Amino acid sequence: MSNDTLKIINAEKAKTYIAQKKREDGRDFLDHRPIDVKVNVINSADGSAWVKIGNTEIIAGIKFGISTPYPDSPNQGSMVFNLEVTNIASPDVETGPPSIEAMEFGRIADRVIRSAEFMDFDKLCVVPGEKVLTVFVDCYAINADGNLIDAAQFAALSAILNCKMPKLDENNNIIYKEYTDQLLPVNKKNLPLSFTFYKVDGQLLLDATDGEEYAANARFTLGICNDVVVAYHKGGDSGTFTIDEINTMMDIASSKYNEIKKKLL
Amino acid sequence: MSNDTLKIINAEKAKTYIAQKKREDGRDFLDHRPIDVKVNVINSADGSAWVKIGNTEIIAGIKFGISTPYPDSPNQGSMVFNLEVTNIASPDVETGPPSIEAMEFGRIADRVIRSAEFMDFDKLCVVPGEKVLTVFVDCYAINADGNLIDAAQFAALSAILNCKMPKLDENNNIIYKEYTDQLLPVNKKNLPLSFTFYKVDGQLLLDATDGEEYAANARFTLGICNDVVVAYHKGGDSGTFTIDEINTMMDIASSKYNEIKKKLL
Amino acid sequence: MSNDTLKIINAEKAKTYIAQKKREDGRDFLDHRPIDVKVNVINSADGSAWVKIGNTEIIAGIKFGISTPYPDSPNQGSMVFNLEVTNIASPDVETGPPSIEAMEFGRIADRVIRSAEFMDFDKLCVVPGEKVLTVFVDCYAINADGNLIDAAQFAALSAILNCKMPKLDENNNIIYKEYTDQLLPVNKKNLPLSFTFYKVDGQLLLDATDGEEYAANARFTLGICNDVVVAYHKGGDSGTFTIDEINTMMDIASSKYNEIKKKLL
Amino acid sequence: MTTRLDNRKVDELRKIKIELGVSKNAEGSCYLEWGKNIVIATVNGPKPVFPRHLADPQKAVVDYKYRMACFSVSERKSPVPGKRDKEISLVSGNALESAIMVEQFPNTLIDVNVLILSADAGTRVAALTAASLAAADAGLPMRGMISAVAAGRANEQLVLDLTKDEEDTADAVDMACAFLMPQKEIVLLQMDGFVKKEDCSKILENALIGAEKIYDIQKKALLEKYPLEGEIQL
Amino acid sequence: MTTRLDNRKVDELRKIKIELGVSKNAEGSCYLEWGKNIVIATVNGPKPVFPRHLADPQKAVVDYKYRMACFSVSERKSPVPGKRDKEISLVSGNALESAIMVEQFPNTLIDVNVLILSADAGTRVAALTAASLAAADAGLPMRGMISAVAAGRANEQLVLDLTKDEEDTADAVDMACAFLMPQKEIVLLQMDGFVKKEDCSKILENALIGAEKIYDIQKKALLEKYPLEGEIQL
Amino acid sequence: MTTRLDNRKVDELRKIKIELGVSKNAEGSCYLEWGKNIVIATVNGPKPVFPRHLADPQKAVVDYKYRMACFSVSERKSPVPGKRDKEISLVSGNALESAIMVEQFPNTLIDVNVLILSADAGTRVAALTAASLAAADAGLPMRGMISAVAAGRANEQLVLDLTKDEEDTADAVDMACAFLMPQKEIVLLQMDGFVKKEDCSKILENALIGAEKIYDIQKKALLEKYPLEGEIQL
Repeated sequence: MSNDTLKIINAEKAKTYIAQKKREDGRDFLDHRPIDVKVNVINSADGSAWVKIGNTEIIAGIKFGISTPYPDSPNQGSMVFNLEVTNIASPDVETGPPSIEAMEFGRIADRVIRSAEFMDFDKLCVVPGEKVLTVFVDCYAINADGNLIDAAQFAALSAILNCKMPKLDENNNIIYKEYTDQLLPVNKKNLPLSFTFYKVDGQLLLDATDGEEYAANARFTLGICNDVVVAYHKGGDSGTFTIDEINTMMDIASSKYNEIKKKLL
Repeated sequence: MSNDTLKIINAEKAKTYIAQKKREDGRDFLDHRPIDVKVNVINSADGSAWVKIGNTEIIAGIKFGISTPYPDSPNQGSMVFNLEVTNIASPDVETGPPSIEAMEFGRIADRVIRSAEFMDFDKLCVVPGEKVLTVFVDCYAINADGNLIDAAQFAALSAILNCKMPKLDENNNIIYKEYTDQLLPVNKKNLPLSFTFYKVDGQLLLDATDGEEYAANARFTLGICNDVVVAYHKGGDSGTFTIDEINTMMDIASSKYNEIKKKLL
Repeated sequence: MSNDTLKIINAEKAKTYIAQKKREDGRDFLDHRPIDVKVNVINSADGSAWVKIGNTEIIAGIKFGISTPYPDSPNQGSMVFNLEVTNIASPDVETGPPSIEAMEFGRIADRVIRSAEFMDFDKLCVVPGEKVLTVFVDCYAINADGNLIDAAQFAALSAILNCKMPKLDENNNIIYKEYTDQLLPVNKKNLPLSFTFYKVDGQLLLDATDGEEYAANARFTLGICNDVVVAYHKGGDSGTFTIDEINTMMDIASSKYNEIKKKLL
Repeated sequence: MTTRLDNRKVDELRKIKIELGVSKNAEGSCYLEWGKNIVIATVNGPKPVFPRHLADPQKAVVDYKYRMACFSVSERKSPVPGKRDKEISLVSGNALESAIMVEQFPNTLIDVNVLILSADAGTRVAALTAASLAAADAGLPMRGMISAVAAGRANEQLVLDLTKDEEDTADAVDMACAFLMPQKEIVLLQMDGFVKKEDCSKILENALIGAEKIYDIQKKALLEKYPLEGEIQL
Repeated sequence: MTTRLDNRKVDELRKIKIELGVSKNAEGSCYLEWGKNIVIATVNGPKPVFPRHLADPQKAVVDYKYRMACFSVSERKSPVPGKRDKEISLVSGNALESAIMVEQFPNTLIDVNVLILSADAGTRVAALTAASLAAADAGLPMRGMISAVAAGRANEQLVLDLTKDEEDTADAVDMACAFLMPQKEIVLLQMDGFVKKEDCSKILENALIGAEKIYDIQKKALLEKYPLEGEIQL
Repeated sequence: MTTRLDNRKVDELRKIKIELGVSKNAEGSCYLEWGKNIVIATVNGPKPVFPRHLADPQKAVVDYKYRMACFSVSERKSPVPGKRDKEISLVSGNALESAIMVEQFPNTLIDVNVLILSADAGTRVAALTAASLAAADAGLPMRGMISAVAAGRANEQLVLDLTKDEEDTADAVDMACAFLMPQKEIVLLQMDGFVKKEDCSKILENALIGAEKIYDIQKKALLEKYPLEGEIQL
C-alpha cells in the first residue's frame, strides 16, 4: 500500500471521527496530546531538548558561533533557526532538498521565538560593532505525526531556556564546552508559545495528528504571551477562517498558555 | 492550443508575409516599431526607464552599492548588469532558473553598454584601492514580443543617462534616496546603441517580433557609435551570414544611429 | 547498441577470461598495464603531468594561489585536490554535475597524496597567520578505461614532483609564470603510492580495465610507502574481502612499490 | 485623532491606481500603484501541467510567483528568490486559490506572476489585490475577489495601510490580511508583534473595513473594463 | 598494559546502549548510544523506486543517508550535506547491502536514514551498527549482521574503539571497519595514517575482536525484542 | 610592415599541430596545439536523447560543451562552468551544427566536448576548429568544415590570430570568426571594441584569409588519416 493511499485513509478516518464529534485518540478537539520534555540530552550541543507531543518527536540543539554584527545593529547578537524534516521523520518525506512546507514550518516557529523581545540580543554582543555571538538553533524532526510547528517551537524554547553562555578566550573566541554560570539572556516573562490549529470540516482542532492535518484545509498558528498576541500566521491550503474563529482561537490559546508554560519552565 | 503550436503558427505567418516582401504589421524590413521611453518611473530605484518597442516592454532600474575594487583596477568602480526574462513576460517562458537564451541576451546587451568606454569607471572610485561604487542595472522584461536585446540595452541606457550620483555619509556609505546634482559619469559622445537583425528565408529584418524571431535561423547584433562598430555578436541557431550581409547590417545600423539616439537622449 | 549493453558485454567478456585464469590483454592478474608519464606538458600550468596507464589517460595541472590560513593551522599552506571525470573521458559519463563515484575516486586519490606527511605544508607559509600558499591540483580524465584512482594519484604526484615554487612580489602576491629554483617542498622518502584492486568472481585484479571494473563487486585501494600502509579504502559495491585478502593486497602493493616509484621520480 | 506621518486619517487608504489588461501576452493582467508600491500581475491558464505527477485530479494547481525587482527596495536585492519570497508565494497562492473555482479545471495549472517594481510596505497585500484582478481579467470563474490590505499600529494609534515610515516607528505592528469578498472570509493573515488581545481583534476589524474599500475599488476597475459582466458577476 | 585516556583497557569498547523500534513511523528503527555518540537509524522498504530508471531489475537499491546534526560536533556544522557525508553514505550503503537479501526485492528501494545527534569519533561505524539493527527490526531478510567498530593506535599502543580525545593524540591512527557477521567478511574498511604493515594487520585483527563483541551486543538487543525469531535467525 | 610581439607577419598564423583519433573511447577526437593553446575535442553520436522531450523531430541536437581546465589560465579558474562557458558553448554548438547534416538524424543527440588545457587567446576558435575535425573523425556526414580564427588589431596594425600578449595591448581588438568552408559562410562572429567601419570590414576579410589557411590545415590532417575518403569529401 503506497504512502499516499495510507495518508488518504488516515485522513478519511479523521474526518469520520470528527463527524461524530470525536477524535481517534479520544481527545477533545482543543486538547493537546501528552507533552514530554527532556533537556540537555545531547552531549555535543551547548543546549538541547527532546520534545514529544504524542508520537511527534523533535530534538533541538544549540551551538554558539562568533560573527560580525549586521551594520544596522552593531551591538546585537543574532539567532539562526533551522528546522529539518527529513525522511527519518516519516517515510512520506521525499529525499532531497527541504520541502517548501518544512521551510514554512521552520519560519513560523522561528518568528514565534523571535517575537516579544524574548531573547535579549544586546547581551550577545562581544565587541561592539565587531564581534557578536550567534545562537544557532537546529531542530530535527525524529518522528512526524502532526503539529511540527509547535513541537519545534517548544523544543527550541526548552533548549534555549536551559543553555549556558559560553566562555571566551582572550581573543574572544569560543572555548568549546566551557560555560559561564550565566544562562542565555532571555526575558522569561515574555515567553512566547506557539499554538497551531487546523480546521477540518468546519471544526477547529488543536495539536492535530498527521491524519487530521491531511484532512484539514486551513491552518492557523498563534504566538501567545499570556494575554498578548505575538504572532498570527494563516497557512495550509485554501481553506478560510472567519474573524470570529480567529478571535476564538486567540482566546483558547491564551487560556492554555500557563498550562504549557509550566511544562517548559 | 498549446504555446508551441501557437509559436509555430506565428512563425509560419511571419514567413508567409516575408515571402510576399511584407511584414505583418506593415513595416519595412529595416524599420523599428514605435519606440516609447519613460524615465524615472520607479520611486525605489536610483534611476529607471520603461522602454516599449511595439509590444515589447522592458523596465530597467538602477541601484548603487559600495564594494571593494578588483585588485587589477583599484581606482575603478564597476557595473553589474542583469536581465530577467520570466514567465511574467510571456507564458512561453518556463518557470525556473533563467534560460540560457535569456542569459545570452543579457550578456550581449551588457557588452554593448560596456563598450566604447561609455561609462567612466574612474569617476566611480570613492577611496582608491578600498571603496568604489558599483552600479547595478537590473532589467525586467514585462512583455516579450521580440527584440529583447535592443530593448534591454535601450532601457538600461535611458536609466543610466537619467541617474544622479548618490550622496555618501562621512564613512563613505550610501545615503539612500539622497543624490548630488551630478549625473552618472558617462561619455555621451560615445553612446553605444544595439541593433539586432534576424534573418528569415534570406531576408534581413530589424527589430523582429516574437513570431519573426521564431521563424528566423540566424541573429546578429551590432553595437554602434555613429560610424564606429563597438560590438558584433552572431547568435540564434545554425543559420549563416555572408561577409556582404555583415557589412550591409553595419551600414544600416550606422545610418539609423542618430534617429535612435534622439529618442534616448 | 547502447552504452549499457556494451558495458555488460565487456564485463561478461572480462569474466569469461578470468574464469580461464586469464585477462583479455594477456596480463597477469597482478600486473599493471604499461605506464607512461610525461611532465610539464601544459604551458599555462605551474606544474603538470600526463599519465597513461593502458588506455586510461589523466592530466594533472597545478596552480598556486594565495589564501588565508585556517585558524587552527596559522602557519600551514594547503592543497586543494579535484578530479574531473566528464563526458570527454567516456561517452558513458553523463552530462551534468560530477557523479558520486567520481567524487569518491577524487577523495581517495586526494587522501593518498595527503598521507605520510608527504607534502610539507609548513613551508607553504608566506606570512604566518595571514598569508599562505594554496596548491591547487586539478586532474582531468581524458580517456577512462579503468583504474582512475591510481592514474589520478600518479598524475597528481608527478605534477607535484616537477613543480617549482612561484616568485612573490613585494606585496606577497604571486607573479604568474615566474618561479624560484626551489621545488614544491615534499618529502620524497615518504612518497605515497596508490594501488587499487578489484575483485571479480573471487579473483583479485590489479589495475583493472573498465570492463573488469564493471564485472567486479568490490574495490580496495591501498596507499603505500614502501613497507608502511598510509591508506585503506574499501569501496565498489557490496562485495566483501577477508582479512587474509586485505593482508595479501598489502603485501602485493608493498612489493610493487619500488617499480612504480621509479616511473614517477 | 492624531495625525499620521503622511497626514492620512487612521482609516484612510493610500492612493490606488489600477489598470487592467496591460500585458499583451498574458490572458489576464493588472498594473497597480498603491501609494509608492508598484505591482504588475499576470495570470495565464488553465493549461496542462508538466511534469504530470504535479497535477491534481481534483482541481487546478495555482502556481503563484511573488518576486521583488532588485531595485524595488532601498538596498539592492539579489535576483535569486529567497525564503521570504517562497513563503509569500505559497501562502498567497493558497489565498488566491480560495477565490478561483479551481475544481472546474482538474489536472491543470494556473500560472500567476507578480512582480513588485517598487516597494513601500504592504507589497504582499498589494500583490494579492492585483493578482485577483488579473485572474478576473483572465476570465477565470471566481467565487469572489481577494481584497487584501494591511492594518496595524503606529505611533500609538491603530491605523490602516501602513507605509514603510510607519512600519519603522517604535511600536509599529503590521498585520497583512486578505479577505475573500464579499464573503468576508479570511484567506491570508500574518502578523508579528506584541499586541494585546483586544487590540488584535480591533486591528482585524479595521482590516475588514479596509478590505471593503479595496473591494469597491476592485469592482470599479472591473466595471470600467467589463461594464456588463462586472455588474452581474460581482 | 598502559592506561588509556578514559581508563579503558586497550581492547575494551565504550558503553553501548541500544533501543529498537523507537520510531513510530519507520518500519524498523534503532536508537544507539555508544560512548558519547548518539545515533538514530530508520529503515523503510522495500518500496517502489521513482524515477523508475533508477531501479535495478536484479535487486533492491539501498539508499543510505548518513547525516550529522548541526550540533553534533564542536563547531556548528552546516545543514547542507558535504562530500564527506555523501562518501560515507555511499560506502556504508554498499556495506549494509551485503547483509540484506536485496536479490529478493528486484526493482525496489530500501530507504536507510542515519542521523548522528552527538559525535565523539567512530560515528560511521556506530551508524552502520545501528542501521543493521534497524534493518533487522524492519523484518528484512538478512544473511547476517553488520558489526562495525574502529580500531587503531593512540599514545603508542594499539587500541579498540578510539574516542575523539584519542584520535587527537600525536600518533593516532583510526581504522573504521565493518564486518558481515558471523561470516567475518569485511564490508567497509577505511584508514588514513602511517602504519607499519605488521601493525596494520594487528589493528585489523583487533577490529575483528571488537566486531565480535558488537555482534554479541546486537544479538542480545534483538533477542530482547524478538525472543523467538532472534534465536533462529542469528 | 612593423613587427608583431612574437615576430609573426600580420597575416601569419601561430604554429598549429593536429592529431586525430587520440581518444580511445570517443567515436571522433582531435588533439590540437595552436600556439600555446592546447585543446582536446571529442564527438560521440548520434545517440538517443534523454529526457525525450529535449529531442528535435527535425534534426539531431548538437550538445556542445566548451570547458576550460582550471589550470589553463593565469589565475586558477573555478571548475564550475560560468556564464562565459555556457555562452560560448551555445554559440559554438550552433556554429558546428551548421556544418553537420543534422537533418539526417532526427530525434538524436550529438555530444561534443571540448576541453581547453592551455589558453593563450583564441580558445573558442581553436575549440571549434578542433571540434569540427573531431566530427569529421567520427564519420558524421558534413556539408563542410568549420574553420575558425581570430583577427583583429594590436599595436596599431590589423593582424591575424592574436596572442594573449597582443590582446593586452592598449588598442587591441579581437574578432572571433568561424566560417563554414569552402562555402565561406559566417557561422560565429563575436567582437567587442571600438573599430571604424572600414577597419571592421578589413578585419573580417583578414579573418576569411585566415580561415582559408585553417581549412587547408584541416584538410591536410584529414587526408593524412583518411587518404581516400578525404580526397572525395572535402
